Amino acid sequence: MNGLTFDIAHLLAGSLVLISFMMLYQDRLFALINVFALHAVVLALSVAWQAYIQDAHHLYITAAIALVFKAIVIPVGLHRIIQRLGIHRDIETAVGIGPTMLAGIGLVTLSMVLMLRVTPEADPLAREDLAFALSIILLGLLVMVTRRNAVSQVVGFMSLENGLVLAATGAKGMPLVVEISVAFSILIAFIVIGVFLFRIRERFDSVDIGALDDYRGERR
Amino acid sequence: MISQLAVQGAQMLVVLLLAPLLIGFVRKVKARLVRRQGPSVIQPYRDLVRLMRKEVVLADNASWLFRVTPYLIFAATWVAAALVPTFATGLEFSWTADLIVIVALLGSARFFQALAGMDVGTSFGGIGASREVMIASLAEPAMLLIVFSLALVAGATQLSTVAAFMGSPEVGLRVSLGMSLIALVMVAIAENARIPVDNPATHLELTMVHEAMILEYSGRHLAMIELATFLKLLLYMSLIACVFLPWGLYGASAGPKALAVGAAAYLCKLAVLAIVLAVFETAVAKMRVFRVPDFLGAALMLALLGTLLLFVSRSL
Amino acid sequence: MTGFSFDAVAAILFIPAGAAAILAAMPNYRMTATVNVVASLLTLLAALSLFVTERPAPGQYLLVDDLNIVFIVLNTFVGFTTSVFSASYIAHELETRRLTAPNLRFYHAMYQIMMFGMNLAFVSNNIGLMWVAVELATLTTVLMVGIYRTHEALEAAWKYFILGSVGIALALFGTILVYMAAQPVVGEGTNAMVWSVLIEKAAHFDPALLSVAFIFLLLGYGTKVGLAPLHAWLPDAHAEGPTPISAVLSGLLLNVALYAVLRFKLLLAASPQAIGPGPLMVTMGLTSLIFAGFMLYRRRDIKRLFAYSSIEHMGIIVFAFGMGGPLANFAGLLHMVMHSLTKSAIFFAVGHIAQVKGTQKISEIRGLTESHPGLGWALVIGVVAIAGLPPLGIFMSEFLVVSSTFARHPWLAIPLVFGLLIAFGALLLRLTGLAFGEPRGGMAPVEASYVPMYSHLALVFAAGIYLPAPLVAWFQHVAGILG
Amino acid sequence: MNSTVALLLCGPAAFLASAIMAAAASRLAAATRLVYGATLAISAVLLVTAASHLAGNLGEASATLPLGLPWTGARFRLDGLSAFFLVVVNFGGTITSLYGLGYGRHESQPHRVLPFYPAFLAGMNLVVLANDAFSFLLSWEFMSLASWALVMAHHRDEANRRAGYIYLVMASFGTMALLLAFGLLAGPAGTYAFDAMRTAHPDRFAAGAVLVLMLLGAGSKAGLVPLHAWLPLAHPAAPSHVSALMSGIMTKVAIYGFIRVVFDLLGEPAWWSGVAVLLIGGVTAVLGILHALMEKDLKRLLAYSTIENIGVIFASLGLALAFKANAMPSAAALAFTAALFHVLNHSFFKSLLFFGAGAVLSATGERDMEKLGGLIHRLPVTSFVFLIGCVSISALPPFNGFASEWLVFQAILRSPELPQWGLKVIVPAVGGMLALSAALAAACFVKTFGITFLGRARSAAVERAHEVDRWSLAAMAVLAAFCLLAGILPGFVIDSLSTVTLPLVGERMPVQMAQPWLSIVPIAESRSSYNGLLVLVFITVSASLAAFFIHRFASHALRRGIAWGCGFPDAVPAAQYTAVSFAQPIRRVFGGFAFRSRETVDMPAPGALEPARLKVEMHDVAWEVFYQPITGAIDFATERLNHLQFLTIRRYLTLVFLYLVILLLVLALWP
Repeated sequence: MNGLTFDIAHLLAGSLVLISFMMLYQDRLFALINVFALHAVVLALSVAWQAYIQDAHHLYITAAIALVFKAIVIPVGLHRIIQRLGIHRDIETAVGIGPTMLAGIGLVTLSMVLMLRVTPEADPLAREDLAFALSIILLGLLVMVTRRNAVSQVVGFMSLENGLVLAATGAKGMPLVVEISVAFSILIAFIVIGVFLFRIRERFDSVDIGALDDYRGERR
Repeated sequence: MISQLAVQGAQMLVVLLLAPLLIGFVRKVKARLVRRQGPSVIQPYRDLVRLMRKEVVLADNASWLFRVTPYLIFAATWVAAALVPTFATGLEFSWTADLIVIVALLGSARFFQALAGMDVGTSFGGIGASREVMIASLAEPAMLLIVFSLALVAGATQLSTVAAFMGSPEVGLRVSLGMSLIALVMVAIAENARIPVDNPATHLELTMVHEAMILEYSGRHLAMIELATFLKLLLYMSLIACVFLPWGLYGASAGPKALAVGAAAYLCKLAVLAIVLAVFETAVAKMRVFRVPDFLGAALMLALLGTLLLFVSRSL
Repeated sequence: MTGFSFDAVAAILFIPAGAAAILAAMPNYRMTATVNVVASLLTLLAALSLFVTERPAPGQYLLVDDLNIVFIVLNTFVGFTTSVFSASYIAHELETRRLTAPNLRFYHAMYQIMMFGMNLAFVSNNIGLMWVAVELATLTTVLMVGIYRTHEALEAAWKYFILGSVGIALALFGTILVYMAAQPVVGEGTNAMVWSVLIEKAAHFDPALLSVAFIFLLLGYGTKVGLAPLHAWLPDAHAEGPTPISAVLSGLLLNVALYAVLRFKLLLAASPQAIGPGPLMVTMGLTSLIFAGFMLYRRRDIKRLFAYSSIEHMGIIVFAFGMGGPLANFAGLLHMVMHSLTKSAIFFAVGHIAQVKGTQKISEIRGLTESHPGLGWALVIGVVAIAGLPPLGIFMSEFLVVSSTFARHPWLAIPLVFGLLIAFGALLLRLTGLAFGEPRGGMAPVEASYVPMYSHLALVFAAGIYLPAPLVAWFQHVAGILG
Repeated sequence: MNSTVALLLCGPAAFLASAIMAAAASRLAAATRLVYGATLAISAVLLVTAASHLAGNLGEASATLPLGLPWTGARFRLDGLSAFFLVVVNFGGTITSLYGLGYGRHESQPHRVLPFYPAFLAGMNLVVLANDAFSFLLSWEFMSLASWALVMAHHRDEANRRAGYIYLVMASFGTMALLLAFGLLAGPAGTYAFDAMRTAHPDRFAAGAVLVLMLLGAGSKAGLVPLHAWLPLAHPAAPSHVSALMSGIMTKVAIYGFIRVVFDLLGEPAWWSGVAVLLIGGVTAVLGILHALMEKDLKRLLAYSTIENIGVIFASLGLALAFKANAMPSAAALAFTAALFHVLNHSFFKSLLFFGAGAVLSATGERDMEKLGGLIHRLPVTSFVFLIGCVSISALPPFNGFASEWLVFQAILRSPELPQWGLKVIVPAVGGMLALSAALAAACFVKTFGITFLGRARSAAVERAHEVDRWSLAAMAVLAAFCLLAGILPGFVIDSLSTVTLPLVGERMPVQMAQPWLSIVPIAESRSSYNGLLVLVFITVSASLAAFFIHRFASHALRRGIAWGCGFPDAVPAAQYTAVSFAQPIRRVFGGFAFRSRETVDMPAPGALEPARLKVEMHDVAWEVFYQPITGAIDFATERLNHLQFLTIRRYLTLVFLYLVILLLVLALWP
């Protein structure tokens, strides 16, 4: 392959990681969602690019899904929810921004270290892609565990899933990619609906566990 | 064979007849030591006969066990006493029981005596029995340890063999034997309910041990028990005599002349031991019941030390 | 792939799928339970026919080998007995109005879909397909756990759902990594996901990629196996869902995930430079065993108690497979089968007990052997079996695991034995309270379906005394495959 | 498939069949008679078979069934050792079934006893026959399980439930220890057949580990201190005839397990192994009987005295080990024979005593000695046989307990020939311990019989008591007879034990039946000899002589009167000595170190009316030192870990996340 394609792919993947960091940095919900929308757009671009260089046309579908569903539908929906629940003012990080960023940097290094152990015979593009994907996934998890708010945890999960799609599309000729991305979109839809249905404000836990224990007899 | 049977029989009669005399002698000496005239030496015989003549007063709820016990005690003690070499070793039936068995026979006598003490259901019987078994629970192991050390020296628990060995010159002087002797004496004092462990003459209930157990006995039953206690004293004295003063002991098969010598020697030993006992008893005072464990514990430790020192002294 | 054999494989997939469709569309909800039972029975028969028919050659998507036949037969069998139990259980739930007719239709349809998913997971030769199947089964169970719509049920389902989704994601990433590792060697396309192809060429795969992949797969599927500390969804899901589902979860779904882990363990073992999967599995197994053992003590909810005991036993099984070697693998397989049978039997009993006593609180259930001898003694036998006492099957597997471990790595056997004893003490403590003493709680006679639980217990008992030679040969062969 | 073994294997099968039958028919009225009749017949047949094999010295026979562990099969083997223990087990089974025929009728819930009783017997038989690790452990644990069910028979009583729980947990602990031991013996290849283990000699470390594990495993079942805690709880909780089986027989099965592994499978022992077993045995004996002395519950007292006897047996087994390790086969044979002899004796008199306790229980409904007393008037026969049991267990001549203890002492007296100084010194010390425990045992059973049967009735229940049924009396009478027989004919037992000792320690005791007058001479007549028969004869003769003399010459007058109470007329029965007060002097002597006991008296001021009070506080040291810390630790751990049940989903996710990161880190640092 020529350098350019590689560089573009590299650039897009790298910018995804960057955007993940931006997510870590956001502590307002609206901002977070907007950043995520950006994340989704860049993902769509990178997928489309992969589709182009691998001329695997089914990947365009994935790109489209990413663009339409993740960059537009979900963010809008989440905006709605936030207004409904009236939590748009919340500052909802469980851990301070600084430590989170440090942790994020640590995670990225970790994933780099892991992936660079991979023997160079493997397709270099795949290698880089994997390194970035792994960092995105870990950062997504980090978002999930450092945020109190259900919505932002959904966002974290979605960014994690973006990392998966990135990895999947980066893997040349991997079957089922489209199906998987569809499946995941449905999964996320479920989660969002769940958040909406159960009026989950603070955490995923619909109420304080303690209240349940009496029923369960698990109270000590 | 016949002669040996005769010797055995003679031994049984001798111990039976000698036991009250021994007690009488001890009492006499004690009386003299405190400048009293004292009853005559044969007073114990008279007591026994009088007891025989008296009627038995039996507590209301005394059971059959209470009435059988005196005979059992007497029988067990008598058999035990008959198996200890007195004036001759190697008796016909000496192999029936070794030293351990003799100890155990006395143990069973005590077992039944304690039971009889509890049968009537008065608190005195209880006191006596519980104190008796407490004393026994220390005295018996001490006795067995003494047996151990003797057996480890002589390589046998068979009294005749032990006596023969102790008579032989190769024994020499051993620390552990001395310890065993002291322990044996202490055990003997405790077993026979002598001062300082118990006072055979007391009738103040709270100080009694042996007397409390037999408080309910009267008449012929009491006679049996008394005789048994006399026998027991004799037994221990002859035991000490035959193990630690094994001079003038001949095999049962030896001629009548030798036996006569043996008998004479035996009487002298008894007399000596009786006097020692009397002197000791007049010299010391009775101790509190709960000091007794210390006394016997000392005996136990001595016996154990004796056993352990054996290896040292042998290796010397 | 032609011939009857294909039909057998297809049957165990299509019968549940078709039944699900029928059940979903069925107007008469009273019939649904029966249809469910019939469908499960047919599936079981189809699975059994796998023994007699010759195997299809491994295709791109489907594979039948000695390893998964064991799982399939166990799966369909327990699926069938559970459907029988669920019929009587659900009838009672209808009386007590905890479930309604539409619920019922939904429930049975979901049941069949779940069976379909699990069977598919077993027969799939394609790691991507296997992933899809496992997730399908998981999501259906999520919906079933929440079926009561009570606050707690929804909360449990939600927890299950979220943790499960994360697990899904991790597993998928692992799968992708495996593909990436395979792709340079096998070439692009589906082939790089076909397990039977992968296992041949695994030696040439990139070890580093494989190692990372295995960690993600172990965590992803391990979440479903319920290994500590990934177990969090399991106790609540068991406690809040309908008891037949608890039985299926413990008895089957955990096995599905375990099966996936085993497949990838083989893959990893085939590549010498990659990290050994053994130590990881041993560690996770021991952690789960001891952790669950301690957690058992303070449980107040009877179903949650046995859920934790499932975690404990999954720990033992994973430990055994992690140890590897013919003896330990044999023990692991045996233990897995025995655990499925016993645990589902226990849940059958517990379901009826909870229904008749009207509570799941352990403290409110006493003296079952007095009030309901049938259920009480079933519970006693079940717990005695699960606690690893002879003459029941689990004793044999624990005997093999412990003794073989001690002979090879004594320092590993100590924590193992420790965990076993801890768990034993807890289970017995609870059993003593539940089964003995002054009866407490509802005394009404119960119309229970004793056949499923006692048939399971009978099997477990028989296995503890006598394993038929062909079965043993089969297991030894499979143990050999597992290396 | 040898025919004898086949017959012996039919026994357990028949037991299990009758267990199933019992489960089916347990609510019938006739079920009790049916079941106990069946077990009686079966175990009688087994007893005869095993006894003939033992007496006939028929060597070994083995069989393999296609059961159990697939590639090993269920192997069974009958040799001298297992034959002897089969005799013990099935004699116990026979006599207990006989007793049960009568006693079983008092059972309130027969359906909780009848099915498990035959299963229990089957388990014990199978343990003794098993010839591979799996069958052994399976039968072993099955035995525990069946006995657990029997302990839980009266499950409405909280104490029984607790006892059952502790029992099964300890049993499982023991099984785990045995499992580890067998794992070592089997080696990585997993050769679980005993024959294979016998040939493969483990290295020194492994052998030591196996010995320790056996002490833990078999010891916890047999009741070695400090693993005894379950025993005094569980044995009394079961119905009395089952208590007799558990205490008299099951502990012996545990000893069988120990002998089988340590003497048979393990090969040549190291001398220090003897030391370990000796010391544990001695300590167990002393502590067990001290506990028994402090006890006032009749059945618990008996259970504790079981611990003492187990200690004696283990001590003499340790002696045998020491001699065997030093290639002194004749001495080893002496010690080993003594141990086995005591096994037999203890099974006799402990069953007898538990039967007696059961009789008392069914007659008065009381187990608490403080509420009994004076039963000798109410239960004449029971009290007589119980007395015989007490005399035998107190090791008094001419009964059987003394014979075996005498042999133990004779074995101890051969210690000077041992080369190691440690042993030279320790053996006599342990001998002292055994002597002490024997004396204490005598004291303990004076108390037992005196408080329970003698004196005056302490409760109304005693007044209403009546002699128990014929079956029970018959069973007890037979046992009493055997206690005496084994006491006066020890030579016979010793000779029939030769087939057991010869293969295990490589030597046998000299033939005894050839001795004149049936006396026993373990080493040489000049050294030591004992003749129970003659002792009995002498005592009888001299006692009857005395009686004859008295009745011939002394007065026959006899008057009944009230007992002397310091001038107080008829003191209330409560004024009698109680079990506790009887033990008080001994408690003062030994309680300090054995129980950390403390006495406090609060004496009211002179003239004050309230009574003076004596408070005694005692501690079960073993329990406090070994068990409470463990339970405390478990409680602490559960308390801490339990918080993990109540985390929020975010925290759970954090757990997953951290775990993932840690694993990835490990991988990153992987070489």
